[in-house]
This record gives sequence, C-alpha cells and structure tokens, in this order.
Amino acid sequence: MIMRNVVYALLPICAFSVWLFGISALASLAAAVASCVLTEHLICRIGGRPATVGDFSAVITGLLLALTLPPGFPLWMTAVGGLIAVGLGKMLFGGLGFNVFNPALVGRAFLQAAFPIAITAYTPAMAVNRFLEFIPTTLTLPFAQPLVLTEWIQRVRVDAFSGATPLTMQKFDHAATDVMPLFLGKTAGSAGETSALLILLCGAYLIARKFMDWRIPAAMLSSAFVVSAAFYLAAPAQYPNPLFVLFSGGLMLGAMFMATDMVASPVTPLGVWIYGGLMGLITVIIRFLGGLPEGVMYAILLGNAVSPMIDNLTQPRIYGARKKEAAKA
Amino acid sequence: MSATTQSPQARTPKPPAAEAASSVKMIRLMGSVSLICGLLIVTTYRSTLVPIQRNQEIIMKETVAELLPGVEKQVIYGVQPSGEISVLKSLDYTGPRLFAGYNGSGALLGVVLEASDRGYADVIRTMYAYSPAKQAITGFKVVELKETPGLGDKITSDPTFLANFQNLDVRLNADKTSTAHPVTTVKHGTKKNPWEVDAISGATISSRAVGRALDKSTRDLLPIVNRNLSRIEKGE
Amino acid sequence: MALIHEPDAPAASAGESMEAFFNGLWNQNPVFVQVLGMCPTLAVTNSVRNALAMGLATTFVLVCSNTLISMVRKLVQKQVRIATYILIIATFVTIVDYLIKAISIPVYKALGAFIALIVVNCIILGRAEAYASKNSVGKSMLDGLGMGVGFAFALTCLGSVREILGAGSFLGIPLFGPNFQPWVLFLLPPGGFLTLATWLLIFSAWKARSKRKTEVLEEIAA
Amino acid sequence: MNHASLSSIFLDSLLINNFVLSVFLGICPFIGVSGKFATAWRMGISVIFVITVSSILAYASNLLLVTLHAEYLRIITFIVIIASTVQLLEMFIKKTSPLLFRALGIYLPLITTNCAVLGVALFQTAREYSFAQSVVFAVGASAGFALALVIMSVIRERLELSDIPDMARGTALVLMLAGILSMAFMGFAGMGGGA
Repeated sequence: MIMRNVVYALLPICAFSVWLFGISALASLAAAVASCVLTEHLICRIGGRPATVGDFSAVITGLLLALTLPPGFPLWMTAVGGLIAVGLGKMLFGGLGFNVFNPALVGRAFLQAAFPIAITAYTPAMAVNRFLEFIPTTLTLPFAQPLVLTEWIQRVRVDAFSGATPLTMQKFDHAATDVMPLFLGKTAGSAGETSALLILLCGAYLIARKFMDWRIPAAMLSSAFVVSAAFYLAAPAQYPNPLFVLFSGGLMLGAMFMATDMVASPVTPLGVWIYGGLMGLITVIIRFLGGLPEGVMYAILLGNAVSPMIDNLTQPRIYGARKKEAAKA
Repeated sequence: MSATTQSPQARTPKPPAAEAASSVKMIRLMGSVSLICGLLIVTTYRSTLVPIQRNQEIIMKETVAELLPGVEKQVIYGVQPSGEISVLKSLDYTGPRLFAGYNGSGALLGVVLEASDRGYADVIRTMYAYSPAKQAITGFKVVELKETPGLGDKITSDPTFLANFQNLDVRLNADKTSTAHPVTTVKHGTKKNPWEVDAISGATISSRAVGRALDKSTRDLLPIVNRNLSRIEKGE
Repeated sequence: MALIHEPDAPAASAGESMEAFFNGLWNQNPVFVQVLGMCPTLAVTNSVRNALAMGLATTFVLVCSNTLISMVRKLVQKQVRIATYILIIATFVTIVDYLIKAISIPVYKALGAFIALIVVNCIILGRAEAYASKNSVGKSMLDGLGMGVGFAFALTCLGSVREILGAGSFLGIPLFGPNFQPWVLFLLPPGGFLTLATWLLIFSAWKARSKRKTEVLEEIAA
Repeated sequence: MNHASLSSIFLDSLLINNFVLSVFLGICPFIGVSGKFATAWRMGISVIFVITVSSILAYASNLLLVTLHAEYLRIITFIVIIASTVQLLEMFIKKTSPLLFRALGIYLPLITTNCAVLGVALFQTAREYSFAQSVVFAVGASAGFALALVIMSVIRERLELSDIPDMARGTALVLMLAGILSMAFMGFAGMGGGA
C-alpha cells in the first residue's frame, strides 16, 4: 500500500524528467526498473525464496536510481546499477525490510566509483529533437566507452541551457545560477533532481497521507540551510547562498525520497532529527570543502551507516541505566 | 589473528629438565638468534646498498633525460636553507635539489626541479624542466600520483594539458626575487596568458594541484637558480 | 579465526611432504579458507604485477622463517618462543624489503609500507606457531612454500579480476582495445572489498555444492 | 620535513584515508572484533591508546636510529617497541585501574598483531612527520579505525535479526558492508585539497 503510493508520488517527477530530457530519460527509467525487478526475481528463484517482486519495492528502487543518473547515461551502465542496487544493496541483507543502506544509492555509489566520467556527463535540458532522437551516449554498447558529447551539445542546445549542472558551474567556475529556474527545474542535472517545486509537491502528498516521516526532510533541509548560511555569511564571495544550496542538485530528491527509507533510518524521534541534521551537514561540507560538486548521495549513505548507532544512543534508557540516573538525582 | 596470540597453550610437552633450565640458557638462545639475525640483516643491507643507489640514479637520470632532450651530462645541486647551492655526490639530500643538464659540448640545456602539492587523493609529485635562457618551463612529468584512474590521472597523459608545459612563462620580476606572474590554473579552454595552465575538464582538482605545485616551486627556486646561474652554467 | 592444528607426525614420507605443500595451496588456503592476511590481500591487488610481487615476497619470508624456526625449535623455551619468532620474521622481512628495493624501485614504491607490514601478517606467525615449531625442517619448508604459493595464488586471483575489470589489462597488456570502458571502482578501495567478498562467496558456494554432492553419494552408497 | 598542517593530517587520517576503509590496515581485527558493539568500542579505545603511545616511542627510537645510521634495524625496532608497549600497558593498567583492565584487558594482547599499529609507525617515518604531526596522525588514524569498527559493529548487531542468505554470512558479508562503507567514505575525498 505504502509502496504503491510512493510509486504514484514518483510518477510526476518521472514524467517531468521525460518532458525535460526526452526519450533517453524514458529509456533510462525503463532499463533501471527492468534491471531491478529482474535481479530481485532471479535472486528469489536461485535462493529458493518466495517471490517478492510484487511488493513494488524493486520498482521504486529502479525509479529512484534512474532519477539520480544523468539523462544520457548509457543504458548498460544503468542496468549494472540496478543489479548492484538490488543485489548488493537489498537482497544480500535478506531483502525488503532488512536493507542497511538505501538500495538505489548503493547502486548509484557503485556507478559513481566505477564510471566517474560517464556519470558526470550531463546534457542540456529541453534539447531540440529530444523526443525523436536518443542522446548518443544512451545507446552505448555494453562494456564500451560512451562518446564525448561536446559537439552534440553544441548542436542541440537551446539558448542558455548548457550541459554543465548548476552545481558544477558553481563549484569550479564560481558561476551562480538564479534560484527561480532551479526551483522550477529547467536546468541540466540528473534526470529527476532538477525541479525542487515538483519534488516538494510530491513529497507533500506522501507526508499528507502519512506514508513518510516529515521530520527527516525537515531536519535535513533545515540543517543544510543553516550550515550553508553560516558559510555564506562568513564568506559571501566564496560560497553560494543558502537558497541555491537547497534547490540545486539532488538535495531535495534525496531528502524527500531517499533519506526517508524507513528501514535505513532511525526510529526514535530524537534520532530522526539527529539523522536528518547530520545528513544536511555532511551534504554542505562535501559540496563546499570536498572534491566533488555534489555530496547528497554520500551524506545519505553515511547517515544510513550511523543510523543504527543513532538508534542505540537515543533509545529510551533501559531499566538499569535509569536507576543509576535516579540515584544520582 | 586472535589465534596467534591466544593459541600458545603449550602443545609441545617439555620434559621437566627443560622447564627447570635457568634463564641463562634463555638469554644465550636469544643472544645467538639475535646475532644470526643481525648478521643476516647487515649482510643484506651492505650488499644491496650499491644496487639500490644505482637504481635510484638510473630512474632520476632517465627522467632528466626525458625532460631535457639531448642531455649528455648531469650535475645535481642541493639548495641549502641559506639559498646557497652545492654539488651533491648522491641523491640523498633532504632539501630542494636542482638537476642541471648539459649537452655534448657542455652547454647548459636547462635545470630540472621538483614540485609537489596535495591533489584529490594524495600528494602529487612532479618534475619540470626550466630553461634559464627562455625563462620558461619547457618540460613536465608526473613522477608520483594516486589520483583516480581515468579521471585525475589524466594529468599524466592528456595531450592538451601537457602542451601547457612546453613553453610556460615563468620569467622573474624586476628585482629577481620571485616570478613575475604566478602560475595559475584556469578553466579548460580559457587560457589567455602564457603563464596560465589550461585545466583538464573533469579533472579540475588535479590540474589545480599541478598549477599550485609549480607556482610554489618556481617562486621559491627560480630566483636561486638565476642567482647561481654562472656557476650552474660551468657545472661546478 | 582459529588456526588449524596439524597433528604431530613423527616421520615424514614423501606423500606426507607433498600433503604439507598442497594443504596450504588448496584445503587450507590462507586467504580463501582461513581468511588470514587480509590487509595485503586487499591493499596490493589492484594489479597482477603487485599481487605477484607481494605473493613472492611473502612466500620468501614464509619459507625462510619456517625453515629457521624449525631448525631452532628444540632449543626454544616456551616463554621466549613468540619473541624469538617475531625476531626471526622481522629479520627476513627486512631482508626482503632491501631485496625488492634493489631489484625494482617501481615495484617497491607500488607496494609501499606493505612490504614492511609482512611482519604482522598473521599467516607467518601462525605457521611458525602451528607448524614449524613442531615439524621437521624439510616439512616446515614445504609447508611454508605451500602456504606462500597458496597466498600468492589467492592474491593473483584477486589481482586478475581487479586489473582486468578496472583497467582492461592483464600484467599491463591491454586486453580489449581502446573502446573498453574500465570499471575504475575495482582499482579503488571499495573494489578490493567487493572483489574479495565475491571470491569468498564463490568459494563457499563451491564448497557447499561439493559437500552436498558427497552427501548424496553417501546416501546412494548407503 | 613535511609541511602538512595538523588539521589536514587529522582529517585525512580520520576520514579521507581512513585506515580500515581506504588504506586497508587493521582489517583482521576489523572483521574479527566487529561482531558486538560492546567489544568494538572497548577495542577501539584500546587501539587509540596503544597506537598513540607506540607512535611516540617509535618517533623517539627513529631519531635514535637515524643518528646511529642504523635505519636497517627499523622494522625490528618498531615491532619490538610495539610488542613491549602492549605488554607494559597491560601491566600498568592492571596495577593502576583494575576496572579499566577488566574492560580492556583481553583486547590488549590482540593489538600486537594489528598491522595498523605498525602502519602508523612506518607511515609517520616515511612521511617525515614532526613530533606534533606524528601524534596528531596517530590519534587521527586510530580514531578512524575505532570509528569504522564501531559503525560496523552496530550494523552487524542490527543484521543479526535479518534473513541473510546462508552463503553470505560471515566474512563475506562483513567485506561487502565494508565495501559499501568504503564507497560512502569516498565522498570525503578531495577535502583539504583546496577547491
């Protein structure tokens, strides 16, 4: 029930990404979902376990994975990502309900480390002919290197839309992007991360129907805002303004749909706030001080890694400990 | 690993006589084992000393020859903290080193220097050839790096990036205390001045580390090279 | 991670000696079965060349230390046993450190501190304790050789996968032509963990299968 | 001489080049002792303790070796120092604080063969760290080891209840988890490199 609603909430984002990037984004979504579902099916069969494909969780993993990849990402690499996401990120731990990390992000982290060039090859949004032709890299043969897109981008781009993402431009060239286009989402970037507005709306749907813990995105976003505001106030010339930080890159998508993975996040109320705050902090630190323009993926994976520990530390005291405290008082 | 320290429960039953053996015997044993070990180590150390130094010299000579084509003779100088230079007999020197290269007729071709800075993963060590006549860097080589394969390690192979160092302007300022223009790394495709380094797109951090390394090294060492140029030219 | 204690064999026949050798190579493979010496196994296997060099260096130390320890085994009291062993092992590690440096500086630089760290490789002290301190010189030497070759074999298995996938080459020779997309991950630390984990999975799956097979055969026989 | 700043050495050894997840040191105890949180944090503290002390001693003895021109005795000296540090610490703790000894006692001997201890001594020598740099490096590296160990132990405790395929149980699972953690820690790369 929850799973199916998450899929519903993701569909508008998928549709927007297809509108923005064309059939390549559609193919990428299809490849990721197919790969995830197939992997889960095969592992269940080989391991002699009851089939769990029907629970829609593999579909969600596939959709999320595709939404975090560049629109022209080679389909064979997308399929590898799906395999790793479900195989390593989920089934290894015993399937749904036991995953330690968000499976889609495990897949994406693998792809980021394995193919660092392909995964940073972004293409402009609203390219001409995007519904008629594939981005050339999409159809790269398995195990082959994708083409370099510089010339193709020159040919297809519509006025201001360049291939570089707002984050890359900010990080390496100190070129700021206005907040409004970021909010609406007509920028280059990963397929599903561009429109902050749409992601907020879809997340709000899940929150309103109580399928999602609102405190996690709230904590993560506000912590990212506060931390980046501190950097910005200290050195406005060097760091982007906090609104840019909120609406650019995968922060919104990550905070709404990936950090909120119920199994991989803490359960105690205080723990949830700590978890969200920590992820917002790491995101900003990696973006501002690290080598990469984007840090949301790593922040969430690290958050997942320490979430059992946060749970341990924030759990209501067990009997013995409480007695000690009482004695002290 | 736990077992190595926990398993010593004596499985070899010792006769009671051995148990009673005095610590003299123990010390004698440890002493003789140490003696054997010491002998072995010292022998190896002595016998490998020459081949190791030779290996290091060969590698260094090859690098210098690569950076200064046509080099026939090499002299190594060590830079002392005071800024004085002196000819070194071996590579063992902790301060900055200058590798001067000469052609067959003894004319100075250029000086090879070392530069390093922190890159993406770890310190990047490079060597570059400086031509006092052209007041420019004329050659460049990365000698040690741990950057991401396929990304940061492009600084060793990318032809456009390496083309930066065929003639990079590092002329000195008017009072010869530093370089006139700092070596700066600029975004790929925006190089305008001869002292700028055109970065590799997608490997910006490694490219910038190279620029910073060269900048620091040229600032510190080129004034020293130029001050002692007459000595270096004679090779003394 | 308990070490396997071989029974004390009073006399060594040729067959038993060979068993000492193959034991380390396969049945008690230090990496795949005993899961020892993980640090070098993960750290230096990003190319086949490094894996082979580390395998050879470790084999050298294993054979030498096993031999020497077996020679002095009857003289060593148990109180100073470990100290003596560590002294002997550290000696041979120092020797191998200088030898590699004298043979090839690029290999020396690629292996880095991991040559010196052979000292704390649990395989070596483990064999000294469990085997060389109780067996004849010849058998101890063979045991060291078997364990060393088994270790080198495991390292090469890992190194091959990582170099072929991560760089598209084997021993530096390109295999697939320029169009191949290298999976850089396999040269990086996570690739080391994941490759070793996959090998262990394959090994345990294979063992489980052969165990099932023998069970079925026994059932039929019964 | 090494000119790296103390803060960058600390950050580098703690997160960027984490001893377990990126440099591959101390993997055996990482696999062996990460099963329970209660043992993991005690082991972590013991390791921080031992590494810091042995790093200081290694620094001093290396000075001595260099003045004597006996660098070829480095490996032997370091391993002897580490082994005796562990012994002495064990005796010292036993005498001064029986409580602490009960908590840490059994972990101390295990540390002798932890290659992270020797690794710190060797790295600080190879990188020509000054005394202050060596100490900061030792604390950072050992705290990084403890961090990885504790994170792994809590995850493993949680996984005890889950339905992991039999084949993957044990070392393979720990290594897979370490692989994912190592990917997550890659996010810190490039810090201190200056953007």
